[in-house]
Amino acid sequence: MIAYLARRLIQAALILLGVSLITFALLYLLPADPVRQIAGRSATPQTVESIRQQLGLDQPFIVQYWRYLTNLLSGDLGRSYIQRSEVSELIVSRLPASLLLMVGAILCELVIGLSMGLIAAVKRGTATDQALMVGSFIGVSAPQFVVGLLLLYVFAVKLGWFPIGGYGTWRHMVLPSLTLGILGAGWYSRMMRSSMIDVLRQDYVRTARAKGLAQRAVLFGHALPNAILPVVAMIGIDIGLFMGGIVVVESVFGWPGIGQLAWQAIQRVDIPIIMGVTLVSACAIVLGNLLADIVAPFIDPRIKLR
Amino acid sequence: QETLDQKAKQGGAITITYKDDVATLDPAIGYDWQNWSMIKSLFDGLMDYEPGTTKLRPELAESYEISPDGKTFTFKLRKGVKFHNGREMTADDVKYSLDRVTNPKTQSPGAGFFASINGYEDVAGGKSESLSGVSVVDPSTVKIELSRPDATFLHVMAINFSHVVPKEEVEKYGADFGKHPVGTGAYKMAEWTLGQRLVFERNADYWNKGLPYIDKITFEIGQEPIVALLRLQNGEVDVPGDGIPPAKFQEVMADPEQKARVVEGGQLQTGYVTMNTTMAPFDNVKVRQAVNMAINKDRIVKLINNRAVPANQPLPPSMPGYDKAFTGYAFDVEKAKALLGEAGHPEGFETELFVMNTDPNPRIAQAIQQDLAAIGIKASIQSLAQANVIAAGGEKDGAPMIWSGGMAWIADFPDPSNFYGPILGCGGAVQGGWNWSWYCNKELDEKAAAADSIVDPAKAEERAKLWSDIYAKIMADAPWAPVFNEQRFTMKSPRMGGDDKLYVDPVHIPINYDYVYVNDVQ
Amino acid sequence: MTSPIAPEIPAIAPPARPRAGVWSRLAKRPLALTGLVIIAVTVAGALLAPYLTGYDPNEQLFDGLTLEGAPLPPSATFWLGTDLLGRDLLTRILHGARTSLIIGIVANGAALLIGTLVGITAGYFRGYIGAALMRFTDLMMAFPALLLAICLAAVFQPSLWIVAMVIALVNWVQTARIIFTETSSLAEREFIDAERTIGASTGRILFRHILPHLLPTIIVWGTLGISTTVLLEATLSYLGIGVQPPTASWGNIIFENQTYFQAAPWLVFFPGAAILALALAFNLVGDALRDILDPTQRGRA
Amino acid sequence: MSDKPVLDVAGLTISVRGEDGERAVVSDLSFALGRGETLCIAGESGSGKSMTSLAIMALLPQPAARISAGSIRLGDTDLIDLDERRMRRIRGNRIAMIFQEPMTSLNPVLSIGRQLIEAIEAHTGVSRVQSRQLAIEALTAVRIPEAESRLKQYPHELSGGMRQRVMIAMALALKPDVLIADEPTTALDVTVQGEVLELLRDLQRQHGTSVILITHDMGVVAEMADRVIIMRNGRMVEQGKVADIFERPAVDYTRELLAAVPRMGTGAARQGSSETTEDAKPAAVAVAQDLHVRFDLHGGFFGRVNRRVHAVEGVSFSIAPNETLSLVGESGCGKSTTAKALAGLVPYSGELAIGGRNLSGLGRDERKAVRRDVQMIFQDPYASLDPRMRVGDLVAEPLLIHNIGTPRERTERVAALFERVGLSADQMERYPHEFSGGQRQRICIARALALRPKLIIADESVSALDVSVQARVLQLLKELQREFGVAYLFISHDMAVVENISDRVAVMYLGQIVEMGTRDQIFSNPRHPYTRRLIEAVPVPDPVRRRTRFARMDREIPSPVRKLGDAPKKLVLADVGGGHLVAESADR
Ligand SMILES: Nc1ncnc2c1ncn2[C@@H]1O[C@H](COP(=O)(O)OP(=O)(O)OP(=O)(O)O)[C@@H](O)[C@H]1O
Ligand SMILES: Nc1ncnc2c1ncn2[C@@H]1O[C@H](COP(=O)(O)OP(=O)(O)OP(=O)(O)O)[C@@H](O)[C@H]1O
Ligand SMILES: [Mg+2]
Ligand SMILES: [Mg+2]
Repeated sequence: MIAYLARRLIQAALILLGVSLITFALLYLLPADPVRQIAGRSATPQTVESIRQQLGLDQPFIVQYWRYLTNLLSGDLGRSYIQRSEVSELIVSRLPASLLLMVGAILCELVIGLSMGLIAAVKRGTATDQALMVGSFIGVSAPQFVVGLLLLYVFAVKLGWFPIGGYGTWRHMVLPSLTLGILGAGWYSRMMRSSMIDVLRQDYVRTARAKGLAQRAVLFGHALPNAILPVVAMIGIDIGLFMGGIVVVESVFGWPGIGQLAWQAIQRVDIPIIMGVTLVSACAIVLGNLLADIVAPFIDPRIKLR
Repeated sequence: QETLDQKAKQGGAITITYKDDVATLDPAIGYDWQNWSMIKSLFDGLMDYEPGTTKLRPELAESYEISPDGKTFTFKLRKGVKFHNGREMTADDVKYSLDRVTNPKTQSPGAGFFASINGYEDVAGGKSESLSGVSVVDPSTVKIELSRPDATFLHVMAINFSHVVPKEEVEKYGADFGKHPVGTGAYKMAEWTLGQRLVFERNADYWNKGLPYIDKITFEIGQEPIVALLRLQNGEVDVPGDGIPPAKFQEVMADPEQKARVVEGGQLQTGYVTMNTTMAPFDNVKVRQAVNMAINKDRIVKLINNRAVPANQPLPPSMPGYDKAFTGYAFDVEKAKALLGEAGHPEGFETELFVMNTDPNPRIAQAIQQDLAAIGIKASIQSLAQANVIAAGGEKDGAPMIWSGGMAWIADFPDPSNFYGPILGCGGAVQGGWNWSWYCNKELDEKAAAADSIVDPAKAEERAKLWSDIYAKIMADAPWAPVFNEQRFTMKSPRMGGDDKLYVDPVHIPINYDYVYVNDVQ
Repeated sequence: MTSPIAPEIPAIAPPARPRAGVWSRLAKRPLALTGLVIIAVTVAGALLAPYLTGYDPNEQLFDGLTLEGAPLPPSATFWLGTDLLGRDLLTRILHGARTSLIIGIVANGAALLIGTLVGITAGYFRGYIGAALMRFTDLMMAFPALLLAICLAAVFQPSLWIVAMVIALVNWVQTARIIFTETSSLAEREFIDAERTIGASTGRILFRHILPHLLPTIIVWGTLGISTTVLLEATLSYLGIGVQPPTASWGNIIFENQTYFQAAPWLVFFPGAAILALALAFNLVGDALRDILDPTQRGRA
Repeated sequence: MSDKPVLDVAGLTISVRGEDGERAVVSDLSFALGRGETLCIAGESGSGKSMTSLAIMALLPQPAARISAGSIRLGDTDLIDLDERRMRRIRGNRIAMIFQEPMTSLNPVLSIGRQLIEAIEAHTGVSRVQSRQLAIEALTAVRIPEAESRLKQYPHELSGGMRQRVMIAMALALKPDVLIADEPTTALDVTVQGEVLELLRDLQRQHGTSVILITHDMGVVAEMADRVIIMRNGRMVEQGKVADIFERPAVDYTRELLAAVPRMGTGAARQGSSETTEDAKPAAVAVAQDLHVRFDLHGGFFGRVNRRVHAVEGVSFSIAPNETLSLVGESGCGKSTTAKALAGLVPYSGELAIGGRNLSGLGRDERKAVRRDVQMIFQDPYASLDPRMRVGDLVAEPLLIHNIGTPRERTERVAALFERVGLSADQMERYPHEFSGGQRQRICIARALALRPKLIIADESVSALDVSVQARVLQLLKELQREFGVAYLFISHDMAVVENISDRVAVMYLGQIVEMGTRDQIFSNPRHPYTRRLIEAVPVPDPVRRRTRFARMDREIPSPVRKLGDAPKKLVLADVGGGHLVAESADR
């Protein structure tokens, strides 16, 4: 186990190194000149050059990258070109919110998606099944901005059950998590349905019923743990997909997460922030996948870590 | 001293929302419309404008004198002005602040504004740490010597970059001063939770007694404008900082109760299309003129729900030097076609129109595209993120046409010269510069310099006339096609009080925090 | 060795029972038929768009807006209403179908293809090839798609095909991972061993025996991918890579107008419904196809 | 025995819905089961035995199958009318069932403790601690050693025999009135089978449980049954006391069935060719010399190899053309692994040669050519056929791969092969799941024959078949050998079958051969104690010679998993005359 972890962590580090190199190179090739943006409209060429030197942007690519890496090891992600704050500070201040949202969204996805998939599988071929599957497609196809605003309008403005955006209590979390969750639930319900249909055909499900277990115990105690395995692998993948959705949802709900930071940075080509957010999200993705792999043997004892 | 609003009440707290993060609050660095007026409330400069107007008045300076040659400015400082840390502000602070903003290490985007001060070249070139032209006469007197007469210099002393900062705090926080701003302003920073909220607190020691009225201003960050409006309607927000979202504009204006709370005003802004004068076929003035005639400005204004007025010259109407009599190029498709024919393009040509990707800019670009198509110009649209458009504009053959919306040009200060230098003068027509039409007319550069050397306030009329002429000449060469001047619409909650002009203050966006108040205290 | 065809066993004429075609079996299922009809209508709409309505998709009609500049709701003149520039929405949706079909089918299909190839290879070859492919997949997964898109946009002249390529490049990763997991368990099945003992080549095992078993997964991912890629295309064209205004696509009609969904709901609803219908149609056909191609599911309707 | 039957089935008809409408798979079946009685249901594959038991449990596959007529009464309750909730209380509690496949009937992701305890909790009001205690008792009752610590184990950590015992423990924990056991021992080797049967008997004695035992093994029937029902095509063809059925079968089908039962000592009829090979010694088809197969197990701190499965340890044998060598031995002793090494499916060390060509170091094309000469029929016919291919295509595939004939010729040849193995050519269009177990096995055989190989490896290929089909398949194999001179490596745990078909027999134990010789040498003169035990454990299909107790293993099967560097001691085989090799073992 420890050896496995050590090996996977080394691999993860290599992957992160690869991501950082590629990202850095791509950003290096990008036509927008950060120095010009910093220097402003009225700067003289002299000022521009002096700023370029201060930031080390006159150095060759390898030197710049090497400097970035060495700084990175001491936890220094550089300073935002636009906001002028430490990138690490910006990320640290926003990361908890995003992680929280991610947890909330994953919970929503799992609860909604899995139960939809489960019901559809059990009622396979019926109208309920078809309705649920159409539902899952609506979830996947509906633009998140619209879903978010609709939820906000109905549940926060009209009904007043939840606050209109913001961050702080669990009540703030419900609607954004739900908005993200509806999309993911579409995917999970389809996966769950097909894996559940497969499991329900298995002999051990029949055995469980032969013991006289209640339907609930059969479904949740016996079928679910078997059907859930592909779903766990999916959670690892999910984290990557989140970065897309989180931008919209965070801005609709005023959620102070990393998605908004990333989006603003992309719009303004704020390279240090883009680099930082990329690395952090790559970390999350790599760790998410690692976690999925580590959890798998606990769900299915036949799986060995190798 | 200030004449206070009799109806104003002291106290209360308001909430303002923004979508984007607030960048640094360091006055030497902050340079977007969002932190611009926040910095103005935290810091003060030697000069300022009367609230809601573009009229200059002294602020930290009690009075000033301009030498007859217009090259020496002597400011007498107000006494008893204290920084938020309790220390009294002196002339040394003023010099320090100017030295700092021009020092390349500060990486200020505003350093170029101070280019007329003696010794600027040395500081900018790293040869000196101190501007030789700025001298402390006594603790309350500062003398500034210029290398050339500069009529805009008093405006420069009013822009944020010249605001006064305390040396000890700057050194204490270093590069993080922008996160821990300490100034002499009406408000001081109470809390800054990154990505979530900023809280300003009334500066009880403010030198301008009786101001500000409001005790606490909370800026909530990261809020979609539509949601901000919903919250305003719900009574949770007092002013949506990003304004009324286009999607909701008509709904709001259709409701008399809400409409009553919307304040409309002019803005020092012009939306225009640049044409790259170094790129064929836009190197032909007839083509540029044809484009000017082809654009149906009325329709574009209608597209954005009449939130603007059609423009025919670079300067906005509220700017000194705006020529009311100037008619520009009237919308005339036939004439435009004829001009194209004369220029050797009877069948038109293909080109590209760059535009920033946020609503309504791509829509406006499409309207322009259709208008151009009517005279045979097939412009394909490149709708990109702001930074990419700016980058394309800064390359000599990067962008044949750019629609300026969303990126530029809100004036830094209300002076006609501000619309010339970097965006129409030769100095801006360099790689990475902001003169996207690459228009460089040496003769006009000289005229502009001449106009700016008319320092005498009494000759302001004359100077404005000179500028009008310059812009008329520019329009003859037509590097731009001015399209409209945006109007500002600020919405406020019912409890907000104060003169309407405070809500459309030309230099404070969205509102002038120092003078507004709330009605519902005691 | 004796002659290739063993003479000891007398040749027997095999029964001449024709296999029921997939198409005719699809046509027997009402749901699948509905799906096929929707797809056919969409394709026809896309191809015949110029002849179906009297409008030009990019023409900003003078009477397409109110005096205040508001778009018009559906009416007899504009069946699905007009957009914010006063263009006929129906015409734009019909023309937009071209873009969206290319993205939803070609780009999504390419992503599916790459993902399947990578996943199946990595899952079957456990050694260095498999490990290297999976690590590469992990790398791609950890790499932000949007950034890649922006950089590609900077390098290439943005066009529909670039978007399609970018979408394929970023979307194959998830498929690859799922297919990898399934393939590695399939590779352990006994019938694969049985194929090896008869000397089946690796290619044959992968594509004739393992691939058909992955079909349900591929169908799930492929059909769900349609809506996500069509919407992703809108995000990309927003960032300047891909179709640029005024070219319509279902995704960017929604994207441009989503803030107006209360003021002008038709601008979001109709293109949204189009995406949904297309995705659902493919799903219906896919589901039916899966049942038809899976012999153990015979007899279910 | 009380007069009133515990379970009374009357006029039971079960129909399934298929593409071509509804058809009855069980028609008008009636029987009664007395208290403490053992009723055996025997009959050919697909005759509706499993369907009947599932109907009693109300677990018929949904929505395809349903009961269309008849009644099932448990005491006074008619089970057919019960709703799902009331039925649930009966399942497991009053009627319990052991399913046909022990390998797949336990939930792989739940510990066996959890699976046992939950069954107890579902029906008794006792606390968790008590249920746990009951579960331990149940495990002890089925003689699983160290029951308490086993609760934490997962199914895959147990051997097949143990898993079946867990299933039985689960069924018996609640002391049901009726126990239905559907082929409980088919998948087990003889020694374990003996133990399981013994256990059923024990428990029946203690609790007076009535048992319905479904089996195709007439030996088991003779050993266990009080009464027997013979089924065919969904109908009961005969019913009676076990002695009557065996001695005076009334219908032809029963007689056929009994005649088909392979009996020990009847193999003598088969002679001839094998004897001549002794002196003629033509070039061997396959030779194994000191074959080793080891699987590395990773573990410990750094994921290094720290243990090895010594699956095959120095096995040597050779198979002559036209000869059948049988490999016997208990589960896990390395039979399949030896076969797989020969088929090129696992890496090995040592020497393997097919048709004089050494298997190691072959190029791509040569390897393909060798593949032509060796074909394998797998243990599980269903698992070894790609379920998504038509069987016709599956059988044609080897021809296609080796580029033999035109498509038309191939189809013709496949059709011919189908005829040859007793299937009809129009079944070529069907899919594997549309066949019964026996038919599937014949498809596998047809596939193996398509290339006319020199050697066919048959791994437990007849174990899952009912006796009549089994007999037909064995007959087919023999005919093919006579016609084409194929050699067989025949792997089986059924000693009667082995005796029937082999020329020579090798007995494996823990990866090594402990005894090898001609069939007569092994069966009439078994020298090694392990061989003797294997032979003794075979149930005799004659109720008169029923044994009261089986010899029970005194200890668990030793594990082939060993620490690195701790290779097992190599056994030395000594010739005791006429090529009869026996390991010199001190410990047995
Ligand atoms: N799910 C199903 N759908 C349709 N037909 C089925 C299904 N399950 C079984 N059958 C059919 O029902 C008949 C009886 O099957 P059953 O399983 O009872 O046979 P069996 O006597 O137990 O045979 P075996 O000895 O092979 O287990 C067979 O013809 C089989 O093809
Ligand atoms: N891939 C593998 N990895 C590790 N161990 C294995 C592997 N395959 C087989 N073994 C082990 O090798 C030993 C021999 O297995 P094998 O399948 O040859 O037994 P068998 O004699 O065929 O038994 P059965 O009668 O149950 O089929 C067993 O202990 C088994 O657990
Ligand atoms: Mg059965
Ligand atoms: Mg085996």
